[in-house]
Parts: sequence; C-alpha cells; structure tokens
Amino acid sequence: MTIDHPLPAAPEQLEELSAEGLGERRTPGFIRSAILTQPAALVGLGVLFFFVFIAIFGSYLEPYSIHDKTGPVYAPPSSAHWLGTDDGGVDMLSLLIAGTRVSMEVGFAAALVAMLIGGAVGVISGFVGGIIDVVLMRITDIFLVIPDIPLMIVMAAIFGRSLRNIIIIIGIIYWTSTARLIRAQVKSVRERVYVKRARSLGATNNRLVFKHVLPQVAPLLIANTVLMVALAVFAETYITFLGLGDPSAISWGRLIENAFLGNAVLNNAWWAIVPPGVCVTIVILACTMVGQSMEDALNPRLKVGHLSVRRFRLRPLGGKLDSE
Amino acid sequence: MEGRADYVVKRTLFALLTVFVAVTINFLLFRALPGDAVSGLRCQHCTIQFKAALRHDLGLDKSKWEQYKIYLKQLAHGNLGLSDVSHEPVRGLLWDPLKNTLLMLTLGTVFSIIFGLLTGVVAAWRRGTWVDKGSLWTSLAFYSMPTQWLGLMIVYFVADRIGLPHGGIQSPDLGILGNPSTYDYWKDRLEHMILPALTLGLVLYGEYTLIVRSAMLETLGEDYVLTARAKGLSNFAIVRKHGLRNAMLPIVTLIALSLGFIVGGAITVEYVFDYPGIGLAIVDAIDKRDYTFLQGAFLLLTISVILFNFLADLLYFKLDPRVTT
Amino acid sequence: MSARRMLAAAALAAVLLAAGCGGSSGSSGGGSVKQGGVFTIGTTNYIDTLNPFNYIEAEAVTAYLEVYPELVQLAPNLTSYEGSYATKWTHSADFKTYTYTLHSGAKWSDGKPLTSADVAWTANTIVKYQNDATAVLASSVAHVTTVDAPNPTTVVFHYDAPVDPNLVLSNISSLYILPEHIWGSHAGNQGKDLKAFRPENSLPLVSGGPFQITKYEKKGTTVFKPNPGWWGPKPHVEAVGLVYYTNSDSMIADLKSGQISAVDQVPYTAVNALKQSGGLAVTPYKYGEFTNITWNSNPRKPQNRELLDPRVKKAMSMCVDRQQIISVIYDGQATLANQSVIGPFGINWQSPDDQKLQFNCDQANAMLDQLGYKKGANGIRVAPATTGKYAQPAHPMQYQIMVPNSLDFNGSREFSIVADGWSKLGIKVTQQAGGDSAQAYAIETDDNCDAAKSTGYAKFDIALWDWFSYTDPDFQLSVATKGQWCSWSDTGYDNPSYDQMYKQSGTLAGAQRLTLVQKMDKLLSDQWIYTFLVNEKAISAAQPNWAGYHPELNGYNYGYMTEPYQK
Amino acid sequence: MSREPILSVEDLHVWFDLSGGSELHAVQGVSFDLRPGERMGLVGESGCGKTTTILAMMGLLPSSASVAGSVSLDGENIMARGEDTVSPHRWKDIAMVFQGAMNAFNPVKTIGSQIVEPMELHGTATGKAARGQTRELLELVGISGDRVNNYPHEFSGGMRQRAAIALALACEPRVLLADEPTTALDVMVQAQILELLVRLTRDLGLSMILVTHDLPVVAQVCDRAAVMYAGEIVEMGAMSTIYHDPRHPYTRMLFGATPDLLGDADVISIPGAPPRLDREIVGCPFAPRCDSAFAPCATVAPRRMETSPGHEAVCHLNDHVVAKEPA
Repeated sequence: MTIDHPLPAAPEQLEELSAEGLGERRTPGFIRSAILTQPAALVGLGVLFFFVFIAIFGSYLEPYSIHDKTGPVYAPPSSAHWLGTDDGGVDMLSLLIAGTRVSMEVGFAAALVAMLIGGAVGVISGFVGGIIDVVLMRITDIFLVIPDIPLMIVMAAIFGRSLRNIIIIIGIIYWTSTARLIRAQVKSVRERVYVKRARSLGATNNRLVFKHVLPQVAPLLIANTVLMVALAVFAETYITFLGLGDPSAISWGRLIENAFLGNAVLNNAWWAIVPPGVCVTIVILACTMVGQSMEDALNPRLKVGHLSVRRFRLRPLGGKLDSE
Repeated sequence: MEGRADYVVKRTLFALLTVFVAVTINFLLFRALPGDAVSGLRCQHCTIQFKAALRHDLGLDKSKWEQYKIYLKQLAHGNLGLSDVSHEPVRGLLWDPLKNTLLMLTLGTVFSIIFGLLTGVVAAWRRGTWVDKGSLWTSLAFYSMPTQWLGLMIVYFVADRIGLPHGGIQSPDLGILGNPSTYDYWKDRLEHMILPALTLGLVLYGEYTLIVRSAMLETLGEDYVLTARAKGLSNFAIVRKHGLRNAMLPIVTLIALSLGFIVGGAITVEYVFDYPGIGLAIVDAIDKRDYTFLQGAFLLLTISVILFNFLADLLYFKLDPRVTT
Repeated sequence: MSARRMLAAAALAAVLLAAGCGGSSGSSGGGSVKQGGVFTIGTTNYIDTLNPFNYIEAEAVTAYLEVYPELVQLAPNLTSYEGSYATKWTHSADFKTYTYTLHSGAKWSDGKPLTSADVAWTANTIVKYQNDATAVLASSVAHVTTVDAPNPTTVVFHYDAPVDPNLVLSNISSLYILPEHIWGSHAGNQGKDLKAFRPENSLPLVSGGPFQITKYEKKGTTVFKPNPGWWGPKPHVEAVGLVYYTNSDSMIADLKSGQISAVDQVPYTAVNALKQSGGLAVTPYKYGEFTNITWNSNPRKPQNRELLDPRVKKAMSMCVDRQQIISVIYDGQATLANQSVIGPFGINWQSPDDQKLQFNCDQANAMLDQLGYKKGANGIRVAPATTGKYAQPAHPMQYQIMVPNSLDFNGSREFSIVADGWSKLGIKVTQQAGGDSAQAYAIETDDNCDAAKSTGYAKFDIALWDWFSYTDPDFQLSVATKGQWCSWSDTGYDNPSYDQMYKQSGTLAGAQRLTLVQKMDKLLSDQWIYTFLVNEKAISAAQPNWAGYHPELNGYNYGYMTEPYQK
Repeated sequence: MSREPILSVEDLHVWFDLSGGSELHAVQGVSFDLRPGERMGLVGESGCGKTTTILAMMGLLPSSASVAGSVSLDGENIMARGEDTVSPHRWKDIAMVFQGAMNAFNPVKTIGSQIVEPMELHGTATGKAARGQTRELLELVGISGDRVNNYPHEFSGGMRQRAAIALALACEPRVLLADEPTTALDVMVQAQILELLVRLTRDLGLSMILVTHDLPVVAQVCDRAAVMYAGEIVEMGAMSTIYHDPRHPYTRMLFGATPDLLGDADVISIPGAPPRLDREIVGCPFAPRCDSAFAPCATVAPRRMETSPGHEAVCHLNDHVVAKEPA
C-alpha cells in the first residue's frame, strides 16, 4: 500500500496519527468546513465534480460515435476533431469522454469495495479487540507486505477481463491501509468518555457502533476513500495497459494502451498520447488534494517546524502600540 | 536487551509467515483457474488417455492437499516447475531477465533515492518557501502520473531529442561481426538503460520526495529539535545530526513498503521501453497465458519484496535503539 | 502486439507451417550485386529454440530453413514446390512411394558428409516417436511407414496409403534434416532426449544450409553467417542479423534511424508514418492470413440453436461491414475474403460455386423477418421456442462473441464493427475476452471435450478468429472433421459424410482430388460454419540501399536470407 | 536583593501570525528582573504566555513569531539584533530545562552524546574531558555516571528529567530556565526534582526561572513569583508577600485551586476560560472569571500598582489602597 497517500505513513505511525487530535466529538459539519477552508481541497473537489459530471453526461457530449471511423487515421486536432483521431480514425475527444465514464466508474466502485472491506475489518478489529483484533491485524500486516501490483496482475490474469473483476480485484487488494487506519480510530473513539457513558447506560454493541463509533470514524473513512479513488484509477490504467483490462470498455488506461500499441509515437500523434495521461494525472492530483486536506484537518500531525530559515522577527514597539 | 533479540526473532518469523502465506496464495490462485494445465492442451495426440497419463505424471490427479504438499516440497528444492509454453524450467527462465531488471532498477532507484532525499530534506527545511511549494507540486505531479504514460511521453518528447534509443537493451548492429569491446558493450547497455531508469526514477522520485518531506517535517517538529536549537546547533547540523537520522526511520519503512510499487513500475516501464527484464517476461507470459511462469515470477517478486521488507526491519532495528517488539 | 501469431500448441505448430517451402530460383539477377554487408532484419517474433522438436514460435522456422536442409521448398511464387536438397523426385503410380535424388558431394559445416543417411535417420526418427517426442514434426512424415537410403544421393519414402504429390511436397518441405552424427546420440530414453538437446549451447551450429548461426540470443539478436561448405547459391551478405523486438515502436524507430536494414512486418498503424518519413521502401506483399467469424457448428449444441441455421448465419454475415473493417483496422491494407475455408494461398483449390457475401443489412433484416425471428419490445429479435430432442424456449437473440487477445489485428475494434452491424438487425452481442488462441480454444472446446463421447463445444456461440493459408488445402479441410475435435476444430462441426469425403480425399491425386476438394469446400461454404471477412496484406520496409529482400519467402524458402544484397 | 539584576526583561511583546492574516498577541509587555542566585517562579494557566516568554528570552520562537522589547543580560540587550545577538549566549549563559523531558532527548542517540554535543559546540570542553564532565554532571544530578551510554528510553521519567537538568548545566550557564520540569512525574519524583533544582542553584550560584502552573510548587522553591494571565504579569513580588497577601484575585484563586486529579494536564480548577488573545480585550482580562469584579473592571483596564515595596499587582481592587505607581 504505497501509493495510497502522498504522505504515507508507516504501519506503526498509522496508529498514532489517527489517534491524535480527536479528543472531542466531531460535529456533522466538520468535513464541510475542513474542505471549504482549504483552497487546495476546493480546487480538487471542483475538478472531481467536473469529471464526475463528464462521466454522467458524457454520452450526450461525445461529438462522434466511438465505434466509427469519422476522420483519417491519426488526423491532427482540427475544428472537426478537437483532439484529432486515433489509429482507427476515431475521434479522440469522444474516446476521452467515454473513457472518463469507465475510469471514474472503476475508481469510485473499487474505492467503495476497499472502503467496505477495510472499514468492516477496521471497525471489527478496533471495536471487538482481543484475539479477533490480533488475528485480523496480522492478516492485514501480511497483505500489506505482499506486493500489490504483481498480485493484482496475477489475479487479473486468472479471473478474466471484465470491469467487474477489475473493480473487485482492486478493491480487495487495497483494503489493508484503510483497515489499519480505521482500526486505530475506532480504538480511540471507543475509549472516549461519551462512548463509555453510552456503554455504561446499556447501549448494545450494534447501537454503539452505528450511533457512536461510525459517525466519528466516517470523516476519516471518507477521506481515505477519496485517496483510494486515485489509487483505483491508477491501478485500472495499469491493469489495462498490460492487456488485462475489459476488452469492451474504453477507459483512460485503454487509451494509453491504444496509443502504445497503435504506434502513436511513430505517427507523431501526441494528441493520442497526451490527453488520457493528463486526465489520469489530474484526477489523481485532485483526489490527493481533497483526501489529504481532509486527513490533515482530521489529524493535525504536523507540528510547528522548529527549524526554518526565517527565525522570529523583531518588531519596533512603537508601531505596534500605535495601532492598539 | 532481551526485547531487542525478540524483535529480530519476531520479524524473522513474520517474514517467514508472510512468505508462507504468499506461497499458499500463489498455489490457490493458480488452482482457481478453470481446468488445469492439461485440459487446455490441444494436439492431435492429446487423447483422453494421453491427458490422463499426463495428469498422472504432473500429479494433477492427486487431491489438492497432496498437490499442495508436493508444491511446497518442490519449492523447498527451488523448483518452480516447467513453463507452460517453452517447457523449460521456470527458474532458469527467470534468471536472465532478472539480471537485466536488477541493473535498470538499481539505476532508477538510486537516482530517485538520492534526489528524493535531497529535495525532500530541502523542502522540509525550507517549508513554506517557493522551493518547498515547487518541489511539492513537482513531486505530486510525477507521483500522480501513470508510469507507462510517463514512459510514452519520454519516448515521444525526449528520446530523439537527446539521441537515446526508444527501446531495447542493446543496439541491433552491436556485435554482429564479432564481439564488441567491454567499453562499447557497457556504453551501449547504459544508453539503453537510461530512459527506462529515468522514467522509473521520476515516478519514485515523486513518491520519495513526498515521503522524505513529511518525515522530515514531522521530525523537525519534535521537541529534541528544539533542544538542539537551544543548544546552539546550526540548522545544517540539526538536519544532519538530528533530523535525517530520525526521519530515516519512517523513510526506511516506507521505501521498503514501496518496493511492491517499484516492481510494478518496472513491469510497465520495461514493456514501454522494450527492455528485456522480468517485467517484459511477465507481460509476455500474460500474453501467452504461461501460468507456471507467472506463478514463478510472482513468487520471486513477492519473496524479494518480503526479503527487502525484512532487511528494512533489520535496518530499522539498527537505526532505532527503542525497538523491542 | 506480435505481428505473426504465436502458435500455442506445440504439437501442431508444424502443421500450420507445413505448406512452407519454395525455391530460390536466382531472383537476384539484374542490377549490380555488391557482395558483403550486414543485413539486419527487425522482427517481433523470436526464435524460441534451435531444436526443431521443441519449437513453438513460427520465427524458429526462419532459422531452420537457413541451417537445416530440406528436400523441397516452396517456390517464390508461393504456389508450387521447387527442389532444395533434392534435385528431382518421382512417385510410384499408386502414389505410395516417393523417391528423391539428392545433391551429391554435400557437406555439413563441420566437414562431415551430408547424405541420404541423414535424411533417412531424421525421417525414421520422427516416425518412430511421432506420438511423443517428435510430435512437433510428425505432420512432415504423415502416413510415412519407412524411409530408405539405397545410396548416398537417393532417398525413398514409403507411405501406407496413396497420398497426393502436392500434399507430400507440402508436408516434406517442413522436414528439417538434422546431422545424424550430432543428433544420433541424443535419441535415447524413448526419444525423450531429443527434446532435451540444446543445439544452441554449442555455436556455431553444425549447419547443412546456406548459413551458420554464430550467435543466438533468444530474445535478442541471432547472427547468421554464410556457411562456406554450402552446396547451393552463395548468400551475398557477410552476415544477417535477426533482431527481436517486443515493441514495434522501437523497431520502427531503429529502422528510421538506419540501425536495422529491414522490417518483415510493419504494423498497419505504422505504415503511413513510414511512408511519410520517406527514403524507405515500403512494400505490401502476399500474405496467407485471413480472418473470419467462427460459428459454433456442433449439431448437439444445447442453446442458441438458431445459430446452426445457415440462413440465419448468412443473414447476419450480410450485415457485417467488411469495408469498414478494412479501412478502420487495416488502414486499407486488406481485401475482401472469399467464403472458402481454403484461404488465399490455396485459391486454385477453392470452389467456383462458393457462397458470395454482399453487404446488405436491409436484405438481411428481411431474411430474418421471413425466417420468423420477430423483434421484441426492446428491439431485440426473439428466437421462437422449438421442440424435439434439443428443445429450447423462446429467447432473445443475444450472444457473446469471444475475442482472443492474440489476434494480430485490433480484435476489439473488429468486434465493435460486427456488433454495430448486428445491432441494426436487432441482435445484441457482447464481447467475451478469451486470452490467447489456446485459451480461447479451451473455452470453445470445454474442459470435458471428448470426440469419442461427442462432448464439448457446448458453451460458446461465436468467435472472432483468423487462419493462416497454405498451398495445399488438406489442413484447412481437416479442421472441419470430427477427427480434429478437441484439437484444431474451432467450430465443433460434426458431419459424418463430410468426414467420409475428407478421408477419401487423402487417397486421391490429381484432378480427382481437386473435384472432391472443391465439393467439400462448397459444402462448408454453404453451411456457413465460418464467415470469412478479409485477407490481410503484409507490409515490409527496407533501407533503400538494399535489394533482393523478399519478406514473403520468410518461413518458406531459404532465399529469404541468401538473396538480399547491397546495391 | 540589592545586587544588579543578572537578567532583565523589559516590555516584552510576542505576536504570532495566524492563518488568515490575524495575529495573536501572546505576550503583552512583560517586564521583570532576575538577580544572581535568585529563583523566580512564573506561574499561570495553560496559554497564558509563560512558556512563550521564556522561549522568547532564549530566541527560540518559530518564524511565525515577532518579538519586541528588550532582554538584557548583564546590562547588554541580547534581543537587540534578534537571533544574531541571542545565539552566542544560548546555553552558555542561559540554558533551559524543557517541558516534558520525555521528548527533549533525541531517542536514537545516547544521553551522553547529547550532553557532550553543546560542550563541544561551544568549546567549553572537548573529547575525553567532555565525556568526563558529562559523567560528573550525571553524578551531580543523581544518576550513575556509568549510564552515559544509555538511550533515553532506557531511563525512567524522573531520570530523564534529571538528565535534562544535567544537559542544561553542560556549559555552566548562569541562568537556568525550567519549563514545567515536573509535569507528568509522580508526586515523589516531583519533590526530588524540585529539591535537586534548589540544591543546584544554591550550590552553583545559579539564577533560575521556574515556569509552572502550580503556585504551591513555586511557593516551595522560589524566592519570588510572577503570576501571568492573558499574556501579562498580573502580580509579582517576594514569595512570602504574595503568599500571605495576594493582591490579585487570580493569585488568590490559584492558591486555592487544586491541580487536576489526574495530574497530567495543565488545568486549574478556576471556572471559566482565559480570553482569546487574537482580539482586543476591553477592561480587565480577568473580569469575567473574577469573584471580586466590580463596576470599572468591565470597561477600564487596571494599571500596575506597587502595593508594597517590591510587590506589584494589576487589579482595580488596589486602586484605593495605593496611590503610588511603580517607577
């Protein structure tokens, strides 16, 4: 689990950092304010909404059919084809829009799968504790070490090429870091006063989990899921590029693969190479910005830097006093 | 001190357990395929009887549990089976590409670690300045790029401009009329290695800069850094004596954990650059559905990643006197 | 990815290439022939082994033709055979004995004599272990009982049945004659040692052909240098380098930068770029690959049995826009295929009465309407319920099409064109990925495939496929027999009277055989077990300072490497 | 108490930049003198600016801080040119025992090497001599000299605090700033550490500022105390005077307050919370929590008054008692 966070944390650290800064019960508007106060998060969110919009309404926006040859092979961008055409004379812009749909679908669905598995394991492990916790965390540790990408390749090669399989494979490979993060959170929430109070008042475990623990863990889970979307989009391009993608689905990964197999480089067709990669990069950046901003807000783990080029400044007293 | 010995024992056991789990997953995954290695065979003489005999020869008529035991036993002897395609021992088929990959990977990784450390430390040190912001965004961008795409971009925009080959491992005309000199040979090799190593290096560079920066920031926020400053140490001395050494702890762990990613990156990079390493061999095996080879390659990669993680654990042990469990 | 397709099943790879061979009838005349120079050929196929009992990759044959002698080879016209190590040949009146006269005074590159004894040893060894260790080359001696070497320049092949000369030559052209003094000691252990022998470990290889292999890198460069003891026409070059690339992009880049002399197959997507870059000779040439839709034609097929009806298949075929396929996938470098299983190289054997396929969706719709396949509310046609042994309920006409990923053209794109056409007919198809051809075959034939019990071919409906064409129709015709069930048969076609005709065709020669072959061809055409789409053209490119490069000879004729020369 | 002050802080202000452009006025005109051999307590709740004050004196504030005022050592204003003038005196003349000695030591280096570090840096001792001194220092604070090569995690909390004191003494400073040296230690250990500090200042002739939230501790240890509230010193004087006659309700309440039962938090059980320092305060900052507040408290800021010689307070209650302002 190495490409999940841009500022990833070692397993040992995961525990610490999520336990920090969580002293009090969070209000529901927390996420909103966490995002709205950070420009990077706002920009990221805007970008994500844009791509989600394209994904949903893309079929109305595609200028041409993605199955038809509507121009010459590798035609450069023109007024008829804004992003030129590919090795089959198919309109690149239409392909890019169609690719958005599939890539976003895989991204969000796989992240959801990872969130469900990781969240469930994390909550159970953190809430129940004891031997179950030990066993689940040992399993998580092991999967954390087994290299994800080779495992993903093998699974994709074995289970066959369909979108559903890819979503499941990505999901079941990336749940581990979520599980660790959530477990640490749940553990700290469980020890908090109001949860203890609820427990002493006789709340059932179910009620405790759904009424008290989950709402507190949710923001972190959502932040983690947003980061996971980036990971899933990335993984999809990876699997697809190796020829293990869904053959009937046009995704960004597929377009990169097409550019490679279709000799776009030889044909000097930068328009077939650049756009899909730029889209992937932008979406991953956007997810990272949103997810990271949320996590930072949840875990203010970066303390004051004691070291900096700029030291404290001296200020003449008079000026300050004037303004008082 | 007893606790420290325990640590080594525990990490060793954990590494062994992980290897065992990986081996088991490997066995189970490939048994999840519909049919077996024999049912996919097609040939004039592949009668039902022939297939049954072959199944017997390969031990496929035994129970899964028996097969699993045999598999483990074979592995213990270093036997990874015969390729489904070429029928040669997989162990031998892995060796040549592995050598090529290791060279390229080392070049790329060393590049990225050196530059990642440098820029990460500088960014953390100059936190909030344009140096920090610039390097943060650069590394985030590289980190977000699909490796294969970055490779294509480099082939398209860079290769011809700086006169390096688009791919391959040596020039096609090298050594046809006699053996090249050692110098020519290695110069040619290096020329073919630079771009794939650069691609891999850039992606890793992005990741490592981010890792190092955040680890350094965290370390520089620690109380003992304030103590060091109070003692009168210069900034450079603080970074060198107190910052880096302590930041190395998370960095070592994270770099070890990123090995899976390096391996993954190497696969696409080799594919894009037509570099005949283990990654290209894997792509080829995927293409030909050479499952035994894939199985062997997966095991090799997994075990080496586990091994490196274990080494990182030991390094951690060396770096951090606190570790006990 | 790979320009020529990988043959998955080792045992029968040779069959595919059986038709290969031809003669180098000195086409290097005209112009000034400069001797020397290094000719490097880029290819996306590799020589997997120099042991012909073990090879899988078609590129290996390229090497065998240059280092192991053959009795005959395919002539440069690619339709007839010419002598190679054999100077002439005759057959008995009953077509059961073939006698070849060999070059005299031939030598292996290590100076040992090359004689009929080597031919007899090689052929007899293959016959002896043909069901196991030598199965890869078994087809080259199909029906052979024994081979005699009455004197050093005569070799006699005895067959257990009459075999047509065209078929014999076709088969014998892939008999790679091995030096007995090297190989003889490796025939132990029931012949199993033959497969284990690695001739590439001691280079230069002992050669009886125009070249010696001095350097071999499986996935790198293999170097051929002229064999000084070779008895045939001398190569013009100082050396030939066969350079393997997995990535056509870097191959073409090397060609453009002048690092290699020629490329045998330029990917269709790179043709225009090469033409525009100028300077290179970009040439289309005759190629044997033809593509098709495969229909599951197993008469016991349990579901979607409407697809057994030739009229339905014909109607559906009529709404596949083959021109669109040619323009989108091949960038124009292909032609419409005849509806004949025999393929473009065997055009002389095709029946003149084969089905003709016109692109006409309206008529196709009318035909389906007439056949009673009415469109449902969702616009998808419904196949009505049937009764009888294979009763099936009424069901919508929606199918899965299997697309193997080892096709050397863009299969997904072809699928989408086919699917587009059929959607106009109210027929819905989805793409089923099938791995490479071996795995796709495995899906087609099912796990429990058994010709004796007539099990298998029960699950799939339609596949996109391609075949390679030969000058002799025998192999293609055999594919539709029950004998090829669970093996090369991709359709599951099972017609005893057809099998009877095939059996008979093996014992006929001359005009009689032609008549029967055409009858069989027409039968298959009428049954629409395949819908043939296009004949591919291959395109080669070479540096302008080279001449005499005939890429079409690759795999058929040693002239592939002996003829190129510097202008 | 007639000797010249060794350290003199005059009208010290510290502001922190906050995100969004606003500022936090953390220290608002603090002035006090420290004489040789004197132990002074700086007392107040969490966030009152006491730690910021001593960090400012050491020049250890982060770049988000700006500082005004003067800090004079032997009459020389070491704050005159910021970092440049502070740094030569740091650790050599003024050393510090940090709050939470848990983290004041680098966990991956031995205690000994960390004590040697400033000696070699400032050239007070090098090589073998430095190592010898380190052993002596450890013995001085009550740790066996054989433990120089131990790592911080091998020390108990109390030992680590002792080691931190040894570290502070490494360059033989004249002024020791101790920031909550006993927080997070159990009561027995606390007493031992305080005793050690008293002994050391007496034996070595050190001046010390003890920063704490625990007024009774100050009463035990110090000669003089300054009570801080909301960035200001609200009462300052000899310990005995303050103890017997507190002239600010906050001081009185601090004496009455018991530390948090868990003993780990810097919490004082006075109802209400201190005011926010990023806004302007009208009237007396303590008024909302004061049990003796009356009319002028809400609108008029009280002035500093000398209630008796050497005893100052900032409270309206003293308005009618004393007419004399401090010089």
